[in-house]
This record gives sequence, C-alpha cells and structure tokens, in this order.
Amino acid sequence: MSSIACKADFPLLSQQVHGRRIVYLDSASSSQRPQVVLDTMDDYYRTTHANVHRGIYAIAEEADRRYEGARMAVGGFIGAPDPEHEVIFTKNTTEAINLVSSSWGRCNLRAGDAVLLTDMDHHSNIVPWLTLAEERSLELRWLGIDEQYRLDLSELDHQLDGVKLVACTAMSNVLGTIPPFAQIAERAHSAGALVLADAAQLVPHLPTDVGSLGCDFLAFSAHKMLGPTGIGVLWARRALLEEMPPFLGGGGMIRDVRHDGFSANVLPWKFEAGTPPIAEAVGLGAAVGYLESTGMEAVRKHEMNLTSYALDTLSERFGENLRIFGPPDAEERGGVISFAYRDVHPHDMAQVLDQSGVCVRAGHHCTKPLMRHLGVSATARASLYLYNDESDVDALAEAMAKADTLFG
Amino acid sequence: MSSIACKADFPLLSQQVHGRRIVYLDSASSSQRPQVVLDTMDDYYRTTHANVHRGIYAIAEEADRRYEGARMAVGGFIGAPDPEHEVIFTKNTTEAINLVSSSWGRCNLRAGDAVLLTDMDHHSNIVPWLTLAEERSLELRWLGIDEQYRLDLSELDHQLDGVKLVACTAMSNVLGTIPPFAQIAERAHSAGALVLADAAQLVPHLPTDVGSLGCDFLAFSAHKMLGPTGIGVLWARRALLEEMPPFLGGGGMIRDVRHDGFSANVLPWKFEAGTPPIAEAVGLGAAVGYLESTGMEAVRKHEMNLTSYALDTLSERFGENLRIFGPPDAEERGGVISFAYRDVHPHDMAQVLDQSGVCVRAGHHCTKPLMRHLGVSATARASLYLYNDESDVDALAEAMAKADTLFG
Amino acid sequence: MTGLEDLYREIILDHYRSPRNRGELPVPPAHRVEGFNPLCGDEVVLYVELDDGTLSDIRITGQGCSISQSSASLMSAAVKGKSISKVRGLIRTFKAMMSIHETCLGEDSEGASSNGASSDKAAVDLEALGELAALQGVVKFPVRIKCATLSWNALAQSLDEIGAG
Amino acid sequence: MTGLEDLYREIILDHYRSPRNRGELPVPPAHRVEGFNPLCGDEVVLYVELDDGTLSDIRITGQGCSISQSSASLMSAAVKGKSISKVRGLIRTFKAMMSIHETCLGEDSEGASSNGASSDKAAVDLEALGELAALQGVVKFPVRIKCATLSWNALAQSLDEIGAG
Ligand SMILES: Cc1ncc(COP(=O)(O)O)c(C=O)c1O
Ligand SMILES: Cc1ncc(COP(=O)(O)O)c(C=O)c1O
Repeated sequence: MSSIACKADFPLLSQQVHGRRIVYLDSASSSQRPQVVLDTMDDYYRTTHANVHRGIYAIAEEADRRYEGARMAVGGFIGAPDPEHEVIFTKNTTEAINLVSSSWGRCNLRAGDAVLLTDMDHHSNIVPWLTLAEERSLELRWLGIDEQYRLDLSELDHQLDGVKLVACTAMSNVLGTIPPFAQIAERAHSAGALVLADAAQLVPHLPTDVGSLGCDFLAFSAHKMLGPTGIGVLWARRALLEEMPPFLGGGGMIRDVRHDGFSANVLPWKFEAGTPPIAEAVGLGAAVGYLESTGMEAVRKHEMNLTSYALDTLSERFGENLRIFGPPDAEERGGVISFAYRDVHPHDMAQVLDQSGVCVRAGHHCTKPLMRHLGVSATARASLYLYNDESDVDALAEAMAKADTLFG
Repeated sequence: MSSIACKADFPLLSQQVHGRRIVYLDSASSSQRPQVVLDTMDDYYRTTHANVHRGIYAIAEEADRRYEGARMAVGGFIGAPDPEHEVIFTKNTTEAINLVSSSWGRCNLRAGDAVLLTDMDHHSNIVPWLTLAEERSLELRWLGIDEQYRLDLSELDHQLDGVKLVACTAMSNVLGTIPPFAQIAERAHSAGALVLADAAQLVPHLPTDVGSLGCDFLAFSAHKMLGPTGIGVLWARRALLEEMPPFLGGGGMIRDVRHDGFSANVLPWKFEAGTPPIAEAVGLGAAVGYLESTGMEAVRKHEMNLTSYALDTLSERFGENLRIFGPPDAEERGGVISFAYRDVHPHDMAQVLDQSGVCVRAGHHCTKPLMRHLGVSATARASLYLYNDESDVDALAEAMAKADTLFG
Repeated sequence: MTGLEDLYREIILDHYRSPRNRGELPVPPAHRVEGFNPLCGDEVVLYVELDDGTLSDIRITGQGCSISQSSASLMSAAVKGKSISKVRGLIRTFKAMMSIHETCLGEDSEGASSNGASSDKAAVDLEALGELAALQGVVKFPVRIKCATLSWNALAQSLDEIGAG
Repeated sequence: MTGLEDLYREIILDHYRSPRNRGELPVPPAHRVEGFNPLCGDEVVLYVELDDGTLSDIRITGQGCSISQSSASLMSAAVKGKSISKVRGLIRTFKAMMSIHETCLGEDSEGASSNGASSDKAAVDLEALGELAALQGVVKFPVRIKCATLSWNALAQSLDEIGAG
C-alpha cells in the first residue's frame, strides 16, 4: 500500500521544509494540486480567457464551453441527475450553505419552525442557521455524539418532530466520522424535512452520489479536492432551485432590469451573480478528471487502509499517552485523525512537528461546539489524502516522539 | 504612441484566431493577464499553498503572509488609510456591493429612506438595491444622463433630499463616462448621505485614491485589472465596517460559536467567511505590482491618447454611418467605445469582427436601464487597455468595413 | 470570411430587413407570449391565433439580431395557416436542425431532449423546412443557435399554454 | 530542532505547568476582561485589582498553548504590586520586543502602532523585562507572537477600561 497517486504529480510535495521533505498531512483543511490542474488553469488563461455568457467571439465562446463543461463534469462526479441546471458555482462551501439559508431558508422557514443540526458540524454549517434562527425565531436542535464518536441517533425520530430542515455534515472534519447519511435523510423525509449535506469532506474522499445519499442540498469546495481556491459548489434538486428566490443580485443573474424591479434568469445562472470564478471552474473540472481517472473507489480504499495503518501505528507507539478523537473502525470514518498527546498543547505539537517538515493543523477546526463536547479547546489533526502513504504516517510518529525531548 | 505594456507580457495576445492575430478589445468585460500574474499564482500553488489564518507550519505561515501581503498591496493601490482592516476580499464586485446592501443596508435603511442610483449603472449596482428597496420599502431615485452622455447633476441637491446612500458608478462600462465623483460625494455628504463607488471600471484604468474620491464604500474586481477571476474587493471606511453586522456566516469570521449564538471576528475577517480565494489574492497582488510598475498615470495617459485616436479614426472613416455612445472628449471618459453601425445589429457586428480576430462585446452590457435611455436594445463595445495600441484600433476599423460587404 | 456568407444568406437578410407578419393581434382571441434571451437582450413577442386545429394567424414584434429576427419572420411565414400538428412537426424538425451544441451552451434543452430531437437529427428533413433551411448555417456558430431558436421556443410555449395538440 | 529550544525555554515550560496567580477575584472590586484569539481558540480571563495607583492584585484563568499561558503567568508575576505607570511601561516594552511581524500577521496592531512600539524596538530594555525576556525566542516564530501578546493586550484593555493612568 503506497500512495495511489504519484506524489510526483503534486509539485508542492517535492518541496523541502527546514531542510526536510515536506510531509503534508493537512488535506482536510486544503489539499494540494496535481500538475494537470495547474496546467489546465494556466492553459485557460493563456489561450482562452474571456468573460462568459455574453461573448460572440471565438475565445469567449470557448470560455463558455469550458466553463459550462466544468459544470457538467462536476455534476457527473456527484451523480447529479440534471447537472446543467442543478450545479451552482459558489465561492466555497460556506457560501453555498449561506445561499441555502438565505434564499431557501428565508422563504420557507417561519417562527417556531425547527432546524436540526449536529454537534459535530463545522461553523460553516452552523453560523448561517444561528443567524437565520435569530432573525426568524427558529428553533435549533442538535444531534449529539456517542462514546464511539458517532452521531447519536437514538432520539432522531423524536428530534425530527416539527423540523423543516436537517443540516448535517456528511463526514466530520475533526472526528472523521461518516454518519449514516442515507438513513438520516430517509427518516428526515418521512418527517417532512428537507436535508442539506455539508459534503466538504465527503466529496473529496468518497464516491458520492446525491441520489443514494438522499440529500436535497449538497455543498462542497474545490480546494479540498485537488482544485483551486475561490470556488465551491452547491447542488440542489432542480424543483427546489426553481422555487428559490435569487441570492446575490447583479450581472448575469437577471432576465430584465427596470427602474421598478427585475426578473431573474433561468437556472443555474439565477444564482451566479457577477463574473463567476471561470478559471477556477476550469481547474475544478481538471481536478474532477484527475480523481475520476484514479477512481474514487480506489481513493476510498487507499484512505481506509492508510487510516487503519495510522491508527495502529500511533496507538502502538504512544499507547496511553495518546488520545484519538474518532471512531476506531476505518470503515466508519475518513482519514482525519484528531489527537491529544500527553499534556502537550496542540499548537505546541504542531510547532514541534513543523520542525520535522510534518504539516498538521492545530486548533478548534471551526467546530467549537464539538470542542466543548470533547472537553478540549483544540486538537491536533493529521489528515490523509490519496497522495499520502505509510512513510508519511511513519514521519508523523517519529516527529511526535520528539515532543518528549522538549516537553520532558 | 504604442502600447505601454509589452504585448509579449500577455501570453493570450499572441494567440491566433481564425488564422489571424487576436485583437482583444473586450477588457471592460475582462482583461488578460501578464505572465508574471500567472507565474505568481503557479508559484504559490507549487511552493506555498495551505489554508490561511490557522496554520502553525511553515507553508501555512507563508500562505498567510502572502495572502495578507496582497491585502496590503491592494490597499496601497487605492490609497486606503488602513488597509489591514479595511480591505475585504470578496468574489467579485457584485458580491462586494451585495455585502454592502445586505449588511450595511439592512442595518441602516428604513421604510421611506431613499437611495440614489444612476441611469448608467451596471446591474450589479442596481439589482441589490432593487431587492433591498422591495424588502424594506425604500425609495429609489435615478440620476439621468444629458446629451453629452454625462450624468445630469442639475437637480442633484434636490434629488439628494432624504437620501441615505448614493450608489454610483465611478466610470461607465458602456459610455466610458467618468462622473465627477468627488463633487457628487461632497454634495451627498453635505446632504447626510453615504456614497458607494462602483469602481469596477475605475480602479483598472485610472489612478485611484479613496480619499480624493471621497467615497465611503468602493468595490472592484481583479479580473478586470490583469488579475485572476474569482476575487473582488470591498474597501470601506473602518468605522463603518466596525458597525456593520457580518454578511456570510461560517469558518474564519467568528470569534466564538455556541449552541445559542455566535460572536463575530475582528476586521477584516468578520467579512471573509469560509476559505478565501487565497491564490487569487496572491495573483491580484502581482497584478497590482505590474500596474504599479507601469504607473497608473501612464496607463491613464496612454488610454486617453488611444481613445482619442480611436474616436478620430472611426468617425473619419465611417462618418454618419457610425453613432458613438459616449462623451466626445477623452478627458471625460475612459477607453470604452460603444457604437452602432448603420442598421447592423451589434451581435451581427461582433460576429463579423470575430472573423477578423477582433474581439468586441455586443449586448446590453448589464445596463438595461441605460439601453432604454439610449433607445437601443444593445450596443457593440470595443474597450481598450494598456496592452492595446493603434494597430488594434486600425484592425477594428478594417474589420468593421467588412460588414458593408455582407450587409450590402 | 469563409463561413460568414453561410450565416448571413440573402434570404436571412431579406427577412431581417423586411420582416413578415410584423405587428400585434388583439388578445384575446389571440394568445400572447414572450421569448427572451437574457444573455443578449434579444426578444420576440408572438401573437398566435388558433382556429379549429389550425394556426390561423400569427404576428410578431420584438427586437434583436438578424438571426433572431429573421428566424421569427421565416417561422411566421412557415407556420401560418398550417394545422397544429404540422406546426408541432415543424418545430421539432427545426429544433433538430439546431440541436447541435445547444445543450452545452446551456440553453434550456428541455424541449430538445424530451422530444428526442437529437436522435431525430440524422433524419432532419431539410426539404420539409423549405426556406427555413437557410438558417442551417447557424449551427456552425454555436453561440447564435439561441438566436435562431428564440421564436421557436416561444411558439412551442404558446401552443403548450393554449393546450393545443 | 534548532530554534525550538529557543521557543520552549525551561522557564516557559515551568510557568505553563505551574501557572502563577491562577484563579479569579471577586468582581467588583476587581475588573474582569477577556482576551481571545479567534484563530486558535486560546483565551485568557484577567481579574485585575487596582489600589491607589498600584496594580494590587491579578488573577488569571483561561486555556491555550504553552506560549499564551506561560506568557500570562509570567506577566502576572511581573506586574503584581507595580505602579500603573510601571505596568504601562512594561506592556510597552514587552510589546516592543514582540512587535516584529505582528502587523503583517493581521493582529490588531492599534496598540503597537499608536504607542510607537516599533520605533521603541531598538531600545527594548531586556533587563527591565527580567524573566519575561525568556519569551524573546517567540519572535522567531511569527505565528506564535499572537499567543505571547494575548494576555498583554487584555491587560492593556483592562487598564483602559478602568481608566487607569
Ligand atoms: C461598472 C461595473 N460594475 C460592476 C461590474 C461587475 O463586476 P463583476 O462581474 O466582476 O462582479 C462590472 C463588470 O462587469 C462593471 O463594468
Ligand atoms: C465539514 C466542512 N464544512 C465546511 C467547510 C468550509 O469549507 P470552505 O472553507 O471551503 O467554505 C469545511 C472546511 O473547512 C469543512 O471541513
């Protein structure tokens, strides 16, 4: 089991840090890009760039073709039944969720309605609902977490009573937990609620099919799946999007504008105000191509194996000194490994690891409610992707051991 | 007077279209990028990429440094007194204006308050105000246009009565008109109104200083000023930003999140929810560097000269057959030349020009109220930038003449 | 300029300069429908009158490029006085001729895909189209296809709204 | 591991493990202020009591990394019992020692720039800082500077709020 993607495809991974090979273990925060993604964007800017949707000259038509082509590719990647209308390009996952809370939420949620969130969600899937709850006097409910770091679904049907929307992570960016999303969605639908999947961590790492997930909205970001910064995606069922009012107003999203009002454009452009992230969409298309040619089943399998290896290696080596926050079984989780080591604060741990060229994130990972649940203010988090292999995990273990020297 | 920027710096400009050298005259829609911008972004992805604001390892610190460095560079470019807090990265001009309408507007505008717009504004500076006006029962007023295609300010003081905000383009993307912004801002302030400058066309083409403009908010996009797609800028006076509630909610913009509410981060991050367009900010920084090393005074002078040359050349050659929509004096306008030629529809004109490799935009240019004022449904628009020269204008004239053959 | 002559055929320019069936009809009995291309601002307004299974009258107003306006004019001449089923057939045939690239340009392709237009393509009967075949050159200019189909989509919508055939 | 020993000096780890002046004070008479680093979640809560121009007592709670917590502890030991003007001077000196890079990291630099800290830099009097000089190594790790200054900014804010000297 070595990395399934050639590390040499990723220019950054051949960097040196403090005189050592970089060991990049922070892909849950943002991934690196393969050469082909950089080349594709570069090529776009060199040969094709023009604004989309309005041009009658050759490169503008080609820009349109590449931009809309990326939409189709992204739609195909997540099994969207109608990608042409249902895939909306946003600036990131966060904006995609804000689009839903602002457009769908303001239209469909009334005082007293409930929204069900979870204690393991990312701030990006919490704050928009806190804001709307305050504005519209909604009730927010929270799914808890059991001792195995899984969502506690024991009271789900009860908690669903009166709920209009379940907004839930499809994979935790701290615990790695992959909730049984399809089951949650089914029960939510039976209770008359719609379901939003925060798939920022799912889409990059597991084969994703909106149909089998059973969600009504799905949000994710390119920068976590080998694509560029500056672009994210909202997928939603077409019938919902058709009914939703526009989110941002401006060029491209209108059909007509008069002194006394405007009418909105058709899907998907109704939700894409202003010049969109064109080169970024093209880059995301290339990232999707790279992932598809590797095969998402293979990505998942590799990460599951590597996660098992990491959990075993670390537990064996550090025993009681190490606490891992997340399900023990790799089948139930992604390759996100949050941990506490002795009394070394996570920031100090990250600093120590950095000296060995090992990049991990330390902090609350934008999940303060989860931190409170875990009773910590921060964790150190190593996260794996298709370009990582055992040598990276070994390097992590080696580097962690050095904390002992410093912190006695 | 040749182009002041070496065309060879811009890879796209050496493309061939239909077997001819490309003549790119659509920079008002989106500009091309110099090699140094592409190289800088590429280098960023190859050597530095990591998520910002939270990392304790070397490349994450460097990513932070480059991202925040871009903020300072952009702030310097527009004369921001406090760039560190006042420059907000958005996804484009459109989002920047929506941020203002949504955050400042919802907080500060009450039923019956008036907002003053203009008949030459872009949909991106109209639709957000139409939406808010509808939501909050605001009154919208409109500055008209005189026969010289200038803003009609004869009734300004009267029209300002009861106005809380003037939202006005700093340079028209259709007429090229550069309104006397400082004067408008002064009179607006005397009347107790704040002033928003849609500077999407100003910042790329003229030396810009928020102090001398006298605006309170300023919005622009990187892709029109040699930078990448996927990023725009909102500048606003710090005191205003401090008082404004957050716009989008999510990671990065919070100080704390609890089950029952959240508190917002400090400036500028309060307004930057989710992973920002990091590589794009770095690219924008490089674009600003390129423009600064050319010198914005030189850019303006070059474009003024070239605009005069174009107006003269086209009028001489096509006489009565040509109607140009915009001020005749290059001092009062930028290098955006909208025109109608005989009874050839603008789309047909653009199609004809394309065959000669000449790229112009045809359509309503996201200014339907202006089109109504002009009594047309569309114009053809050639727009100039620092990389254009007389040969481009000559190629335009040559290609236009070919319409005669086809349309008899 | 190879290709452009293909787009701007004599007959197209003729219909652009002298549009047939220009004007309005009283509503009702006529049915009014608007076609609109938000990207470029082209618009057509159709007034359609049916009489006993026949499209008895049609008038058109609007504005736009030579392709959208001549296509509307050519269409009006082709459908006037025809039976609804013939009109439906003509719409199908015309859209089949135009269907290349249409979807990837993001035009609402409902029509094209649900009535199986693309599979019809091989079978496009140019003769049945008569003068309309002059618009064939448009398919080489994918961006202009939406111009050519604007009035046709509006007509299909009109028939749907009336509930005809 | 060159450099890291500079950051994690003995005395820092000692203050991290055994923080001085840990706890709370009744409010009032004490003044309570929170310092918070939203990026990493570190927090300190200060309880400050003034008595006749002297910082008579200080207690600290909170959580965070070795740098933020030891800096708070070292600070508490350094300022307790000192006159307000001495405390103000110490804050200035400490922030001057830390001022390198602080602004470009986006920390609110109000304090640093308005009291002219950067120009003071050459003149940082390490001796006056005593044990606090152990935190000097932090400047080599720009990201950690905000950890070190967290409690100091909170203390400055506290004095401002009380309106002391
Ligand atoms: C004057 C003006 N305002 C606003 C915009 C919108 O900019 P963007 O599409 O980058 O949001 C444009 C460009 O299209 C413009 O020319
Ligand atoms: C589960 C989850 N949701 C949402 C986000 C937010 O993504 P972005 O910052 O790209 O908007 C992230 C990543 O930080 C995440 O891990």
